[in-house]
Amino acid sequence: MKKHVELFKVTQNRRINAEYMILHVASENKLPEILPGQFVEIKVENGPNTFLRRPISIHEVDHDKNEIILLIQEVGEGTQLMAKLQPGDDLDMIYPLGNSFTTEGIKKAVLVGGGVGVAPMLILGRELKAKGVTPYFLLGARNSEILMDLDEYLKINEVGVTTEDGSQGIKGFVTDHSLLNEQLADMDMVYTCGPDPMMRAVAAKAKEAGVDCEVSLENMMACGFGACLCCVVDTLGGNKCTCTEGPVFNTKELKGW
Amino acid sequence: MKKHVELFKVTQNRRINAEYMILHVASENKLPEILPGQFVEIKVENGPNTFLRRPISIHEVDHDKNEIILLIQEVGEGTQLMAKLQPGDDLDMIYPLGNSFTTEGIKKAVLVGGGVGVAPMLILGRELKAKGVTPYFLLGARNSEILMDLDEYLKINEVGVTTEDGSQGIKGFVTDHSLLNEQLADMDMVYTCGPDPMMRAVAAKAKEAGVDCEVSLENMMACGFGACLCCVVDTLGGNKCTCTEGPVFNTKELKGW
Amino acid sequence: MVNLAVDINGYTLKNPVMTASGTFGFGEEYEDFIDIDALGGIVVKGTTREHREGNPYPRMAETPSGMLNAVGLQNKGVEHFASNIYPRIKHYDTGIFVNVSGSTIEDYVATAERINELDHIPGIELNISCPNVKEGGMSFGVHCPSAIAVTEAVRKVYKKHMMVKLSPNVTDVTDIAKGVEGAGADSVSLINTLLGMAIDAEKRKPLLSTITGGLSGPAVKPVALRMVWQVYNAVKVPVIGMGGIMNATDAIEFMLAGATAIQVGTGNFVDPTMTIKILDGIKDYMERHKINDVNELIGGMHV
Amino acid sequence: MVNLAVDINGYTLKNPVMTASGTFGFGEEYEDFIDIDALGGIVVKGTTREHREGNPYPRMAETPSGMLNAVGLQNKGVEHFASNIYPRIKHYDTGIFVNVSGSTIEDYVATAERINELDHIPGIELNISCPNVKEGGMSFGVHCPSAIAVTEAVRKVYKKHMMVKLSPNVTDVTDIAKGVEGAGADSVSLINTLLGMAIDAEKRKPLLSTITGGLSGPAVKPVALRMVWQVYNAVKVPVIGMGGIMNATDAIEFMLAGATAIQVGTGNFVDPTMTIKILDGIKDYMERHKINDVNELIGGMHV
Ligand SMILES: Cc1cc2nc3c(=O)[nH]c(=O)nc-3n(C[C@H](O)[C@H](O)[C@H](O)COP(=O)(O)OP(=O)(O)OC[C@H]3O[C@@H](n4cnc5c(N)ncnc54)[C@H](O)[C@@H]3O)c2cc1C
Ligand SMILES: Cc1cc2nc3c(=O)[nH]c(=O)nc-3n(C[C@H](O)[C@H](O)[C@H](O)COP(=O)(O)OP(=O)(O)OC[C@H]3O[C@@H](n4cnc5c(N)ncnc54)[C@H](O)[C@@H]3O)c2cc1C
Ligand SMILES: Cc1cc2nc3c(=O)[nH]c(=O)nc-3n(C[C@H](O)[C@H](O)[C@H](O)COP(=O)(O)O)c2cc1C
Ligand SMILES: Cc1cc2nc3c(=O)[nH]c(=O)nc-3n(C[C@H](O)[C@H](O)[C@H](O)COP(=O)(O)O)c2cc1C
Ligand code: FES
Ligand code: FES
Repeated sequence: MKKHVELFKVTQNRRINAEYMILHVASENKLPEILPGQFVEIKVENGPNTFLRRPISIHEVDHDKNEIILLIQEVGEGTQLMAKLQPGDDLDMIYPLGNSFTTEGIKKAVLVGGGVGVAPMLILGRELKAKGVTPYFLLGARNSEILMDLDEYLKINEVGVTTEDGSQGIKGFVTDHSLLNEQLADMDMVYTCGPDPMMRAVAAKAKEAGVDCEVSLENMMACGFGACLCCVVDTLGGNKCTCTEGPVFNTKELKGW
Repeated sequence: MKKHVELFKVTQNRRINAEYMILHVASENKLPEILPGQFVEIKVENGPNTFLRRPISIHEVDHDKNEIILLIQEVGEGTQLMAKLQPGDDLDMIYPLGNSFTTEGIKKAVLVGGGVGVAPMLILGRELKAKGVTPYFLLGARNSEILMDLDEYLKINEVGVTTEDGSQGIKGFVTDHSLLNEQLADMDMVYTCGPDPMMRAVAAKAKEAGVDCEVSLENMMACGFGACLCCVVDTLGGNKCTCTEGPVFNTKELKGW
Repeated sequence: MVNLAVDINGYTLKNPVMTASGTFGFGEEYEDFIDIDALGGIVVKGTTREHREGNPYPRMAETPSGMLNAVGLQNKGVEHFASNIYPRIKHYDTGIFVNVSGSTIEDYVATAERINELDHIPGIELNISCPNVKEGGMSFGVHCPSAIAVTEAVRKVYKKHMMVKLSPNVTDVTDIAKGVEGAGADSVSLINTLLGMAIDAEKRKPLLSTITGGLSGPAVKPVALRMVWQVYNAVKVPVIGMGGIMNATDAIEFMLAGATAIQVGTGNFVDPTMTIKILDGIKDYMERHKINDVNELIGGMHV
Repeated sequence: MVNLAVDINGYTLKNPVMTASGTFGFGEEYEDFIDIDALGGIVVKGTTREHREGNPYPRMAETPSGMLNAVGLQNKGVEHFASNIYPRIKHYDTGIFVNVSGSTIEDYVATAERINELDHIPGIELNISCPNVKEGGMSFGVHCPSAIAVTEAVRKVYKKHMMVKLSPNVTDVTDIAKGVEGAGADSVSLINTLLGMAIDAEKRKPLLSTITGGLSGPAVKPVALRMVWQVYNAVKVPVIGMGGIMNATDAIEFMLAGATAIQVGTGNFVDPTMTIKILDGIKDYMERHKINDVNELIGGMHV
C-alpha cells in the first residue's frame, strides 16, 4: 500500500475525559484504503522536546468526509500538544502505516482493548461486522471516569467492560471477564491492544484455550516506515520491524509470549 | 536595582504593520522603578529553536495598570512566537535589566530611532519631558508602511521623519535630516538606537558637531544579567557587559566608534 | 541553469545531496515519498560479511533535538545484498554506495571484495565508526593504526571509490582523517554518531538495551560542522559532511565549512521528503546569492 | 526528613546541587533571584594568574537545544579575586569552589597557591578543559601526560579539595580520569563543553569570533551522561556530573549514572531560579520513590 505524507486539517478535537480526546483530521484528497490495525505518524509542531514523529493508531475512517479519526491519550509533551489542536490547524501525517489484523477465516472473535489500546478496536469491529464476523468487545480501564463512551461499540455488538475499581462493569482486569474464560473456547480469534502486561495476560489465556491471538504492539519507533530498524520485536523468524511487519503479530510468532 | 523573574499576563497584542507589534504585559504586583533604556529577557515557550531568552527593550511603562509595553519586530522564530501571543497567555520575563540613558544635565536632545530601535525612545522622551528637557524625535524607516504611528511621540514634541524611499518625511537616512545637521550644534545630547550602521553614522555626526552621543547596543546575549560574559563590547576600559554596564554607552567610551 | 554536480575524487554526483547509511534503508523505503533518482547519491544500510540480528530492543531513545540509536548493524549479510537487494535497486539513476562494516579486517575485506563485483555500485563507505557493535566498528576508527590498517587492507581489494566514514568520538579527528587518506581513501565522510546514553529516571534503567548508543540529529550539528571544517583543512580528498542536517541552510553551512557533498540522516525520519526540500532550497539559495556553480560553496566560509 | 548531604571525598556538600563555572558569575549575579546559601556549592568563574580580556565579540551563538560560547576566560586575575571579590562572597554558607585555569603549569600553580590562602574556599576546580583559549586550557586536558603533569604540580601546592574538570573532546575519557586520579585529584567533574562551530549561511561567516567554541546545554546531555557513567565505573574518587541539566529529572539521571553531585550551567541563563527548582524536584522524587538518603541515587542505575 502506498504511503503518503500529507498535511491534514483538524476538523474536530473532542475531549472525552481527563486523559483522552478524539481528533478528527480531514484530507483534501480521496482517502486511500485503510486497514484495521494501521497507524499514522504525526509530526508535532512547536514541541522543543518532540523531535521525532509520534505513532497513533487509526481509530475510525470516514471515507465520505475523507476524515481519519484518532483516539489519543495525553501522556507526554507530544500528546499534550495534540490535545491543544484546534479546528483549522494543520497536522502533518504519514499514513497508512503497518500491516493489519487478520480478518479472513474468522467467525467469532473477542476484541480486547485496555486503556488507549481500544483505539484500533473500533475500526476492526466495524470491518469484522461488515464481513459477517461477530465481534465481542471487551474493554478494560482503570475506572469508569476514563472508560470510553460505549455507544459506537454497542451499535456493532455487545460490549464487556471491566474496571480495576469496579466503578463500571466487572471489577478487575480484562482477563477476569467471562469473555476470556468460559466463553473463550467458542472464539476463532482474540485481538488485543493495550499495555504490555495486559496483552501478555490475554495472550496467555488464548494460548491456554488454544485460540489464536493477535496483538498490536506499541514499540518505540523513530521512523514508522521501515527505514531505521529501531522498532524490532524478537520473532521466530528473527528481529522483525513493528512498523512494517507489524504492529499486528500473531503471538505464535513472537518469542517469549 | 533588584531584578525580578516573573510570570506576566499578556493583556494586549496589537499589530502595527507587517513587521511590528506592540505587546502589553501586566504584573500582579506593583511594578518597581524602570528606567529608560532598560530591557527585559523573555522566555519563548514552545519554540524548538528558541533555547535562550530574547532581550527586548522596554517601550513604555504604565505604572497605573502595572503594565510593561514592548515594541517587537518579527525577525525569527522567537519574535514570531511572541507575535502569536494572545491576551491571557503567560509570559516569563526577567526585568528590569541594564543601565539607562543619562538624563541629568541635559536641556535639548535629539532621540534618533531607526527601525525597531525606536523602542526605547518613547519611554526616554517621556522621561526627558517630565524632567524639563526638550526631546526632538527623529525616526527613520525603510518606508512609510513600517514607520511607527507618530501620535504618542507628537504628544511629547515634534517628530522628524525620514524614509529611504521618501514615502513619508525626508527621503533618505536619518543622517540626512536637518536635526542631525544644521540643528545639531544646539543639542546637549544625541540618543540613538537602531541598526549598527545607522548608529555609527549618527555617532559620527555627533562627534563632528562635538555633541555627546549615547547608543543603545543590541549585542547577542545569553543571560542578560551579567553571568555569561557573552555580550561584551570593547571599551576604553576593556570589555564591558552590554547587559549590565550597557546597553547604553556614551560613544566616547567605545573603541572604534 | 545552475550547476549542481560535484566531483568526489573522480566520481561525479549529480548534486551534493546524499542520504546517510542506516537512515534510508535501501532507498526502497522512500520510493512512496520521493523520486530516488533525484538524489546525488544514497548510502545503503550497514552491510557485513555475515547476517547479523543487531541488538535487542529497545534500540532508540529520543533526546533534546536528537535521538540515540543502538541498532547494531542488523542486516542479512553481503551475499543477501548482492543476490536479493542489489538486483532490485541497481536501476536507480543515482550513486549507490554500500556502507561496509565488520568485526575483523578480514570481514571488511571479504565484504568489500563482494561489493566490488557489483557493476552498478560505484563505491563503498567504509564504516570504521559504528558505536553500536561490541567488536570492530568504532574501535577501528578511534585509533590511527587500526584505522589505517583496515583502510589499507580494503584498498588492496576494492577498486572503485572508497569513502571512509570517521568517528567523532576522538581527540583529534584530523589525525585519523590524514591516516586514512594516506592509506588510500578516496574521500572521507563524517560524522558518524556521538556515543551517548539516556536513562529513565523513574524506572532507574538505561533506555537502550545496550546502555550506550549513537547520538544523531540537530543536537550534534555544531560538533559535526566543526569536525568537517577541521578535516577539510587537513586533507586533500573530498569531505562528505553530515550530522543534524534538517534543511537547506544546514546543508549549505556544511558545504561552506568544506563539505563537497552532504548526507541527510535522522532528518529523513522526521520528513521523508527532506532530501528533496534540501535540494530545492540549495537551488533557491544559489539564485538569491547569484551563485552559478554549487562548487563555489565548498569551503566558502570567510574566516 | 530526607538526607540531601553528599560527601565528595572528605568535603560535605549540604546537597548535591552546584552551579557550573562561567555560568554563575561569582554568585552575586543571582542574589536577586535565589538564596545562594540554599545551594550545595557554587563554582565561580574561571580564574587565571593574570587579568585576561577574553575573546573578541561575538562570543555566543544559539544552536539546537544548546549554545556555543567563546568567552575565553575573561577575568581580572587571581589577585583581584582574592582582594576584591572574595571578601564580598566569603560569607556565603555554601561550598565556594574556584575554577582555576592557565596557559602554563606555572600559571596553574601560582593561581592555586593564592587560592589556597583563602580560608572560606574549600576547594578548587582545576579547569584543564576550556576549549576557548589558544594556549593551555583544553590542550592540557585531552592528553594524559599533560593532564597528569598539571594535576601533580598543583597538588603539591594546593592543600584543600582539588576537583579536576575533564574535557569531553577525547577518545577515552576514562584514561584521563584515571590519570588525574593517580595524580592526586580528590574528585573529577565533567563535562566541560564539546568543541563545536556555527556558521551564518547568509553572511558565509562563522558566528563566533574564534570560529570554534564550546557547546553546552541539553544537546550535550546524552554525551555527558555517558561519560559520567564511564568515569564512575573507572575511578574511585567522586564524580561531579554536568552537561545540559535543566530540571530535577536530568539531575537524577546524572546521579543514577554515578554522579555524587551535579552542576547546573547553561540552564541558569534560561531560568536563574533553576537550581532551586532542581533541589525541590529532587526532594519530591525522593519522597515519591521513598528514598531517605540522596546517596542511594548515586550510581543507582540498574543495568
Ligand atoms: C503503532 C502504535 C500505535 C499507537 N497508537 C496510539 C493511539 O492510538 N493512541 C495513543 O494515545 N497512543 C498510541 N500510541 C502510543 C503513542 O505513540 C505514545 O503515547 C506517544 O508517542 C507519546 O508521545 P508523548 O510526546 O506524548 O510522550 P513522551 O513524553 O515522548 O513519552 C511518554 C511515554 O510514551 C511512550 N512513547 C514515546 N514515544 C514513543 C514512540 N515514538 N513510540 C512508542 N511509544 C512512545 C514512552 O513509553 C514514553 O515513556 C501508539 C504507539 C504505537 C507504536
Ligand atoms: C538590549 C536589547 C534590546 C532589544 N530590544 C528590542 C526591541 O525592543 N524590539 C525588538 O524587536 N528587538 C529588540 N532586540 C533584538 C531582539 O532581541 C532580537 O530581534 C531577537 O532576539 C530575535 O529573536 P528571534 O528568535 O526572533 O530571531 P533569531 O532567529 O534568533 O535571530 C534573528 C536575528 O536576530 C538577532 N538575535 C537573535 N538572538 C539575539 C539575542 N539574544 N540578542 C540579540 N540579538 C539577537 C540575530 O542578529 C539574528 O540573526 C533587542 C536586543 C537587545 C540585545
Ligand atoms: C537509526 C540509525 C542507524 C544508523 N546506522 C548506520 C550504519 O549502519 N552505518 C553507518 O555508517 N552509520 C549509521 N548511522 C549514522 C548515520 O549514517 C549518520 O552518520 C549520523 O546519524 C549523523 O547524521 P544525522 O544527524 O543526519 O543523522 C545510523 C544512524 C541512525 C540514526
Ligand atoms: C558562557 C559559558 C562560560 C563558561 N566558562 C567556563 C569556565 O570559565 N570554566 C569552566 O571550567 N567551564 C566553563 N564553562 C563550561 C560549564 O561550566 C559547563 O562545563 C558546560 O557548560 C556544560 O554544562 P551545561 O550544559 O549545564 O552548561 C562555561 C560555559 C558557558 C556556557
Ligand atoms: S520505526 Fe523505523 S523501522 Fe520501524
Ligand atoms: S548576556 Fe550574559 S553577561 Fe551579558
